Amino acid sequence: MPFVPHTEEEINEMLSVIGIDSIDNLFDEIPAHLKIKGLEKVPAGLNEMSINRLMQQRAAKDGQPLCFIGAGSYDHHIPAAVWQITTRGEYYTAYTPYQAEASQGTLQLTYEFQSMMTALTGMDASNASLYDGATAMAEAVLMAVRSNRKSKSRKILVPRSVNPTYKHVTETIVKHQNIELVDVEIDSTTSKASMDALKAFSGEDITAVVISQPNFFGTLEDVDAITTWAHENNIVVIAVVNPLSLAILKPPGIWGDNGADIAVGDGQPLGAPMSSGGPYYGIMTCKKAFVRQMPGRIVGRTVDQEGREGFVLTLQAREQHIRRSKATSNICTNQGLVVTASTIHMSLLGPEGLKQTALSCHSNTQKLVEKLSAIDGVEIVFDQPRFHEAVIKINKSAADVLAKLAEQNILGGLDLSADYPEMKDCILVCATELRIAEDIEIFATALAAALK
Amino acid sequence: MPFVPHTEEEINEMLSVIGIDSIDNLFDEIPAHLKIKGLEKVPAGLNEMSINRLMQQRAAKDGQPLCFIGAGSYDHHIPAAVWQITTRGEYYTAYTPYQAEASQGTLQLTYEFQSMMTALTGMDASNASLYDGATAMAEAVLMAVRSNRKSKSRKILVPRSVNPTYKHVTETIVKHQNIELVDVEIDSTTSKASMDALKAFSGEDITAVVISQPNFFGTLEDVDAITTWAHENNIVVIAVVNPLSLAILKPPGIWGDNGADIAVGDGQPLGAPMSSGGPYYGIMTCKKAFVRQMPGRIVGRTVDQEGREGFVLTLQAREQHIRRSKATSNICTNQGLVVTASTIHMSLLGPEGLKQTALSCHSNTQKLVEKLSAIDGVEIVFDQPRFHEAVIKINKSAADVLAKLAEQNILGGLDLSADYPEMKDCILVCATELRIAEDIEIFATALAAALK
Amino acid sequence: MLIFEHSASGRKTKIQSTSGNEMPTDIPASLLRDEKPGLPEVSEMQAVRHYTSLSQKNFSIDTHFYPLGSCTMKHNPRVCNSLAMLPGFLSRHPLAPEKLSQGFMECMYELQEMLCDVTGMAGFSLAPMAGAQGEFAGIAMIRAYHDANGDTERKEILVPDAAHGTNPATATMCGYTVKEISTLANGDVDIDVLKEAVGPQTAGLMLTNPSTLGVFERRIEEIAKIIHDVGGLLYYDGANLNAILGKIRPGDMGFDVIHSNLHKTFSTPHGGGGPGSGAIGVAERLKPFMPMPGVKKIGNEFQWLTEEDCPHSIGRMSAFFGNPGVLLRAYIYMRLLGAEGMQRVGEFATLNANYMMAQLKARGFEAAIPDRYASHEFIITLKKQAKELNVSAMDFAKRLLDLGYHAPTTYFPLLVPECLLIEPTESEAKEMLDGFVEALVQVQQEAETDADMLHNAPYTMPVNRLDEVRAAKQLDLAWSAESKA
Amino acid sequence: MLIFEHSASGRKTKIQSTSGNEMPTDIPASLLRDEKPGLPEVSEMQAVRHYTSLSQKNFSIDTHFYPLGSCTMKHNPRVCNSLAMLPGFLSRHPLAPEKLSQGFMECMYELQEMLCDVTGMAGFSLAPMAGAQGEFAGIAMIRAYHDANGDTERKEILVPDAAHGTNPATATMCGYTVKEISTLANGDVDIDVLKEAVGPQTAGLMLTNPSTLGVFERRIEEIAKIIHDVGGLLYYDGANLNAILGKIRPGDMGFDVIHSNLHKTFSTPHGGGGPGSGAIGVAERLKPFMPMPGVKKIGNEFQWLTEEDCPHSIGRMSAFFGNPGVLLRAYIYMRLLGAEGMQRVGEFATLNANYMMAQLKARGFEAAIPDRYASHEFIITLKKQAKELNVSAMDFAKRLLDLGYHAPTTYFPLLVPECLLIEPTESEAKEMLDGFVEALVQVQQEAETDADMLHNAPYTMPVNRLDEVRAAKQLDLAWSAESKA
Ligand SMILES: Cc1ncc(COP(=O)(O)O)c(C=O)c1O
Ligand SMILES: Cc1ncc(COP(=O)(O)O)c(C=O)c1O
Repeated sequence: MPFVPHTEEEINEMLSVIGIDSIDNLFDEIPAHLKIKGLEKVPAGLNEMSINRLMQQRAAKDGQPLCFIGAGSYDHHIPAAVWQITTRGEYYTAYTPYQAEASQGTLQLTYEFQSMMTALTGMDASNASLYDGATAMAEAVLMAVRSNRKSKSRKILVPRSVNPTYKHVTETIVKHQNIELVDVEIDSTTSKASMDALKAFSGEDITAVVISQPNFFGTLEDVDAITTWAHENNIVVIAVVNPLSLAILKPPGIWGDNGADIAVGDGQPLGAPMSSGGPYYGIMTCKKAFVRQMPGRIVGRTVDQEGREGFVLTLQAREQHIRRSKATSNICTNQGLVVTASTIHMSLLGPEGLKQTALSCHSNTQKLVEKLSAIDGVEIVFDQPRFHEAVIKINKSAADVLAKLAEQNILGGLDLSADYPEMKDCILVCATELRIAEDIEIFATALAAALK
Repeated sequence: MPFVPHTEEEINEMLSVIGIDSIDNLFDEIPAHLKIKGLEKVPAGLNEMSINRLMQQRAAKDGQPLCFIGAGSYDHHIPAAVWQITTRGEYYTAYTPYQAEASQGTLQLTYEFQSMMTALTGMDASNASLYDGATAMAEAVLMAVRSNRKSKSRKILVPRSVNPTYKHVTETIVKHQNIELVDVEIDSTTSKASMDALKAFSGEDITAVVISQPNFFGTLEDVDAITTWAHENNIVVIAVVNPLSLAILKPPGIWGDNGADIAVGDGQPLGAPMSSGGPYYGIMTCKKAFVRQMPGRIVGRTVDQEGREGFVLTLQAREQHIRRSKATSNICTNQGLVVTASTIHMSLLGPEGLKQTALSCHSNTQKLVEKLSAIDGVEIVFDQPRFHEAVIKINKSAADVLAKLAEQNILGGLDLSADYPEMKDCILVCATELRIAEDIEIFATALAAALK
Repeated sequence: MLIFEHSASGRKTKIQSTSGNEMPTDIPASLLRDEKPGLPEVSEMQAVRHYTSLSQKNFSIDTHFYPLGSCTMKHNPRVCNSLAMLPGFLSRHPLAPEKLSQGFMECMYELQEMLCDVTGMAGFSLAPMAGAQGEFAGIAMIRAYHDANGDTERKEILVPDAAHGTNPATATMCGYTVKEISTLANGDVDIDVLKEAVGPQTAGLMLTNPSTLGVFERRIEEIAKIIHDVGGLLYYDGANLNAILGKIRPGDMGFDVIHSNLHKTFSTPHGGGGPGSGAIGVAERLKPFMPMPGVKKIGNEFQWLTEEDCPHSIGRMSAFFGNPGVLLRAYIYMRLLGAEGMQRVGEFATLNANYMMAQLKARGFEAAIPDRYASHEFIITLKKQAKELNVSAMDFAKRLLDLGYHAPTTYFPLLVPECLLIEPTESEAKEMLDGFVEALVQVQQEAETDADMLHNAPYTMPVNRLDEVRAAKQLDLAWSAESKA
Repeated sequence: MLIFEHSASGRKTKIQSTSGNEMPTDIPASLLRDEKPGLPEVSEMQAVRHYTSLSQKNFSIDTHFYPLGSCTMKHNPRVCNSLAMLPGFLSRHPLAPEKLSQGFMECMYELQEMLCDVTGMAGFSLAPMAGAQGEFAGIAMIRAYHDANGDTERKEILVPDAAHGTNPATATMCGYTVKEISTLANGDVDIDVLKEAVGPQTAGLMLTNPSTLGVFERRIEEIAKIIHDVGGLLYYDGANLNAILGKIRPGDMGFDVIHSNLHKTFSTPHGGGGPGSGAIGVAERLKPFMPMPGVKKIGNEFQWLTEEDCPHSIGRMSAFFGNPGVLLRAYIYMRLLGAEGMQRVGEFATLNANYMMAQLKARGFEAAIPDRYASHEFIITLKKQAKELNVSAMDFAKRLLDLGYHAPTTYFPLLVPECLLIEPTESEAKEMLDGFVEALVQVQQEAETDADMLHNAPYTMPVNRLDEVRAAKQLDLAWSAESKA
C-alpha cells in the first residue's frame, strides 16, 4: 500500500473505535450496484526503481532538440538556485495561504512578486497570478468590460499581430458573455497593427483594444500612438507583454498619454522551463482604478496586533469563495509555485541580469537573422525593429523543411501558414541567450542544406 | 565579481572605516615580490549558462554504461526523497555541529544514524562516520592496536579475500606506526580465508584479524569459526561488512562466541550514488569496551537545563582539537552529508525495504551467474554461498573481452588478475536490484558474442 | 524583511553576466526603457538565504499535518517531482513536432486512459489548468451540447447551496444564471426542491459527490434521472474524488461531465496555491465538444487530436496544453499506485476521516451530520462554543497553529455555522490523527477556561493575528522604497 | 522526537518493494540474520516530514551568517550542486575504463592544473578526502622523501602552538614526534625558538599562513630558509588559503607541500561536517611521492597516473579516488570564478575581516592582535569580560545564536584566552557584517547589565544550553526501544 501508513493493528484499533468490522462498512450507504470490482486500464503499481526506468526512457525518447521556436515559450537559462529552492517542501507542498499566520513565507513572497511585476510593467497593482498568458488576456478582456462603464458595446479590438492562440483562448472564455473580439488588420509590410485600421474605429463604441509588445512576429508596435488614440476614444488599453522584454522596453505603464490600463502576459520567460507548455503563469497588472475588478488572489501588506509587518490575502470580496456567482472570475487555484520560482529568478538576476538576458536574446536573434538571410532562398519578411523573434520566408515548403530539420534534431521555427494563410512558407524563428553562435551555425548550415 | 556582493559605495565606506585607501593596503605586510600579477592556467570566469553547457557535455561524454561491476561501489536505486532532502540548504551548508543548540538537526540525525548502524551491525556504538570503507579499516586496525593491551606484536592478519584496495589503503595509513599487515592465504577452491592458514597463527602474539563478509569475491566467510578462534587467541576481530548485506546476513555483533569487536564498512550501498568513487563514508562501530578508542565524531543524547532531550558531540577528549598529538586519529571533517543521505535512505527503506533490496541483488546475481555460466567459455570459479558478487573465468583474455564489452557500453566486471595474478582471466561480476532480467540478457548476449 | 530591503544599487549576482551587452541601436529610443526596473539587486547568497528562510515561515504537508477540508492535502511523493523534472521533459518545446514528442505524448495518452478508467467516463481532456477551469470547460461543453441540439433556451444551471464558490462563478462565466438548491440536514440534496426547480430552462446541475458536507449523496441515481428527464446534463465537481477512488465511479452514477482536481486526488503538489490541473472527463455524447488539445493513439503512434476528432470543440483553454508538468506528476503518481493502490486511497481516506470523527464525537465535539458515516472528510460545528463561550471557529483554527497543526477549512461550506471541515487524507498515520484530536480537546479546554487567550492566538507564529480589515482598507499591494507597513 | 518513535512494526514505504523475495535457500541459515534489524518503519511522508522538520533546527550558511573562523563558510553556489549531480557523473562507476571516463577525467585534470596555478605548486593530487587526510599525505610524503634519500634519522615535526589540532595529530600518525614552536604576541612564529628547535632531527615544519591567529607570517621566507637549511621540508596547511587566493602563492613562499581544503576555499558544501577534500600540492622534488590515483593528459587523452609516474608514491588514500563529488563542485566553482574572480576572493575576504575588526575595535572590543591588519579572519579576546563580568566567550557565543547569528569559532587558537575567531568570508554583504557587530555590542551591554542571563543563553533555540558533562558521563550513543533522554 504505497503512501498508506496503516498497519494491521492500527486498522483494527481504528475500526473498533468507529464500531465497525471492516472498512467496507463505511461505504454501506452507497448503492451496491455502483461499486466496482477493480480497474481495468490502470496497470499494477510500480516501485520507484521501475518508474524511474520507465520515465527516463520516455524522457529520453523525445531527445533534446536544438530549439529555435519561440512563439510564446522560450528556452531561457534558469539559475540552479531557482527550482532547488522552489521545490523545498515548504513551498512545494503548502496550499493557498488561507491561514495567513502559518503562511507568511508564501504570502511575503507573493507580495514581493506583485512588487516586481509592478516594477517591470510600470503599473500600480498586480495579482498573484492567473493560469497563463492566454487566459490572462481573456481575464483582462472581462475586466475591461466590467471596468469600462462608458462603453456598452462589449467590442474588443484585437489586431492580428496578437498571438493567435491567445485570441483563440480569449474567444473560448469570453464568448458566453456577449463579448465580441474584432479583428484588426495588420500592415503587411511591417506586421504591425495597422493604425489606419484602428482609426477606422474612432468614435465608435469600443470597450477595449489589445496591444501586444512585441507582437507575435517579434515586431515592436507603435504602442505610444495606439495607447493615446485608444484613450482619446474611451477605449481601455490592454497590453500583452513579454515580461523579459520589459527589462529593456518601455513599460506599458507609461505608454502613450497615460499608460496602458491593464497589462498581462505570460511569466514563462522568468524562470519556468518550456516543459511542454506549462505550468507557466499569467501576469495581470493594472492601474489603481481597476484593482477592484481584478480576478484572482491578491496579497496585501498589513500589521499584526503588535504592529509587526505581515501579509494576508486581501480584497477577497471579489472572489468566488465569497461572492460566488457574482465573483470577478471563477479562478481559485492559480500558478503559485511557478510564481515562487519566478520571484526567486528575478531576485537572482536583478535588473541588470534581466537586461543582459534580454539583450543577449535580442543580439542572438539579430545574428540568427543575419546568418539565415545570407542563405539562398531565405528572405526576412518584416524588417522592423523587433525583440528576439523574426519571420523568415523560404522558397520551399516550410512544412517539409521543418520536418527535415527535425530529423536532424533542430526545431527550426514555427510554420505561420496555419494561422496566417497569407504567410505561406513563412517561419517564425527565435534565438534566446542559450542559442550561442555555435548553435546558430548548426541551424544555418542545416537550413542551407535543406534549401539546396 | 561573482559571489562578492560589494558595491563601489560600500567598498569606499568600508575602506574609510578601516582608514585605508585601497584594498591593496591590506596586503602591505606581504613581501611585494611574492605578490602575483595574475593566474595563468585559470581561464576567465563563466556564467551559469556556460558552465551548464560545459558540464552537461562532459557528463554526457562518459555515457551511462550498463554496469556489472561492484567491487566496493554498487549501483543501487536511491529514493528521490533522499537527496532532495539532503541537499536542503540547512543540511548542505551547515558545518560540524560545534554549537549544539543551533545544530540539533544535524546532531539528532547523526544520533539516529548511529542508532541505525548499531542496529544493522549488532554492535554497541557507532561513530558519525569516517572517510570511506578503506580508511575505516585502517582506523579499525589502529584502534585494535590501541585497544588490545595484551598484544605487543602489532601484527594484523589480513586474509587475501579482503578487498585488496582496502588492504593497500590500510597499509598506507598504518605503516608509520610499526604495524605489520600479515597476508593470510585463501582456499583456492572456495576463495574463503583458509582456516588452516589462520590456525597456523594459533598461540602467536597477534593483535587483530580482519574478516570480510562477504569477502571481495562475494563469497561468504566462516565468520563464526574465525571469530571464535580469534577470541580464543586474544585476537581482536575486525569485521569488514557491506551494510546492505546485513539486512539479511548475521550481524557481526553476534558472530561466533562473542561477536566481532569492531565492525567497519563502506556506507555507499545505503544511499550514495557511485559517483566515480565518492563521497561515500566509512562505517565504524564497536563493542562498548572499545568506545573510548574510537576515532572521529560521536554524538550523544543528553538533556538541556529544562530537562528536554538534546544532542551534542561527545567524548571529544579523544579528538585532535582537544588531545592534539595524542588524539585517537587526526580526522576532523568527516562525510556528514552522505551520512545525512544514508540516514534518510534507511528510514525510507526500513528493515523490509533493505531486505528486499538485498534479496533482489542476490537473486539478480544468481540469475546472472546462471545465465553467464551457460555460455560456452565461461566458468563459475567459486561455487559457494555468496552475496551479490561472483567470479567468472573466461577462455579469452579478460582485458580484451572487457574492452569489447565497454565498446557496447557494458561494464562487464572487474579483471581480477591485477590483484590476484593467479586468477588469470577471472572477472568479478555483480548485479544489483537495478540490473533486471532485460539487462542481464543484454550482457549475456554480448559476452557470448565476444567469446565466439 | 523584504528582498527589496536587502537590495543595494549596483549589486549583482552575475549568474547571467553575458558580457556587457549595450542597449540596442536598432530599436528606437522611444520604445526603450530609460530607468531600470525596481527589481531587487542582491547577491545569490542573499537571495538564497532570503527565500530559504522565508520558506520556513510556511506550514506545509512536508512539515505539518494539514487537514484542509476539500483540498486533499495528501503526501506528494518526491519521485513525482524528480521524474517530472527530467531534462528531457523540461526542455520539450510545446510546439515540437509529434515525432519528437512520443515519449511525452505516451504519458499523456495513458493518463487520459487511466482517468477514464477510474472515473468511468468515455473520454478525458487534460487541458484545463485547475478545477475551476475544468468546471468552465464542463459547463461550456454543456452549453455547446445544447446549442448543437438547437436547444438554446436553457439558461439555468442548478447548484446546491453547499457547493464550492467556483461552481456558481463558473456558471456565470458561461453565461448562465444560477439557481441554488437547498440541502437537507442529513446532507442530501433536497430532492423536492430540486424537482421544483428543474424544467425546460435547466441546462444542468453541478454536484459534488461526496458533497462538501462530507457525506455521500445516496439518491444520486434519482437525481440524475430528474435532470436527464428534463433534458439537462449532470456535472460532477471532482474535488472530492479521493473519497471514492477505486470504489465507485462518477460515470456509473450518471454524470455526463466531470472534472478531476489532479492536484488533490492525484497528489500533484499544491505549490502554495497552484499550479493544478482540472482534467475533464466526458460521457460519449460529449466527446465531440472536448477542449483542445488532446492525444490519440493511431497504431503505435501518438498524435494530437484534430478538429475532426472534436468537431464541436469548445476550443482551447490555454496557450499550449494546460499544465504538463502537473500532468506528468499525476501520471507518475498513478503508475506508482497502480490499480490496487488506487482502491486503497478511497478506503483509507475514508477510514481516517471516520476514525477522527468518532474520536472527536467521543470527546464531546458536535459533528454537523452526526448520524452518517463521513466520506473522506467531515464537519465539526462549533456553534455551541461560539454561543456559550464566545469563541469562534476562527479562534480554534488559529490556536491549532500554535499546537503545530494546520487548521482545517473554516466557514465552508457556508451552510454550517462555525464549521471546521476536516480532511485527513489516507497518507496520515493514526498517531497524527490522535495528536490532532488531543490538540482540539486542548483548545476546547482553553476555550472553557480562557477564551480571551484564544481570541489573540496564534502566539508562536512569525506574526500573530493579522489585521485583515486594514489590509483591505489601506491597500498596500506592492513595495516602494518609501513604504513601510 | 526520534524517527524511531514514529515507527510502527509492519509499516512500509514500499519504495523498494521488489515483489516479496524470500530469504535465500542457497545461504546456510547459520550465516543469515534471524531478527530484522531495528531500523525505523515509517511511511515516506513520515520520513520526509521528520527530516524536513529536523533540518529546520540547523543554522546554516543558507539561513544564517556563519562566521566560523578557520572554516571559511562562504556561499555555496547552487549550480555547483546541480551540475555535480548530473546523472552522467553520479552513475559513473569508479572502475569504469578510461575510454568511458574522459569527461570526468578532463574535469579532474583541469582541476589539478588550476590548483597548481593558484598555489604555485608543481603537481597536485586530488586523492585526500579532507584537510586532515591531506596533511597525512603531505607528512607521509615528507617522510618518504627523507627515506628515499636514506635520511632516516629525522624523527621530529615542528608545529607552531597556534596550529590546528590536526597538525600534531597527523604528525603522530605518521610516526613523528611533535615539537611545538611558540608564537610571539604579534602573531608571528618566534624565530629564535624556531632556530633553537631545528636540527638534523627535523623532518619538517607545518605552518598555516596566514596563521590561525589571523595574521600573515611576514618572515615566511626566512622561516623557509631555516627549515630548508637543516634539510627539513616545509608543509603548508592550506585551511586559510582563502585569505590570499589570487594574491600570493604558497609555492612562491617556499613551501614544499601543501593541502587545500576545497570545502573552504573552493566552496564545496560543509554538509554538516563533510565531505571535504584535502587536495595536496607538491613542489617538483616531491612529485614522485604523490598519492594515487591522479590524472595525466597524453595528447588529447586523459589517463590515470601509473606507478611509473609516481614511482615512490605513498600509496592510496581511499578505496577509489577520494571524493569526486566534492572535486566536481570545486571544479565548477573555480570555472565560475575564473582568474579574475579568484583574485577578488582574497581581497574581499580580507576587506570584510578588517572592516569588522575596525568596527568592533571602535565599539570597545579587544582584538587579539590589535596593531596589524587581519587576514581573512581575526580574533576578539573576551578575557577582560571574563574577569570583570564573569561572562565567557562561550556565553557570548550562545547568546549570539538568539540574535540570529551563528557563533564564531570559540577557544581556538588555544593560545588566546576567551577568544572568538571571526571569519566573515567574501560573500557576506556589509549589511550583514554591520548587523553582527551590533549583535556583539548588544551582548556586551547585556553582559554588563545582566550577566546571569547570558550564562543560560540561548533561549530561542529548540533546546537551551545542553549538558555536555552528562553526555560524556552517561553515554547514550544509540537509541533503543526502552531508552529516553
Ligand atoms: C469542491 C471544490 N470544487 C472546486 C474547486 C476548485 O478547484 P481549483 O482550486 O483547482 O480551481 C475546489 C478547490 O478548492 C473545491 O474544493
Ligand atoms: C587550520 C586548519 N587546519 C586543518 C584543518 C583540517 O581540515 P579538515 O577538517 O578538512 O580535515 C582545519 C579544519 O577545520 C583547519 O581549520
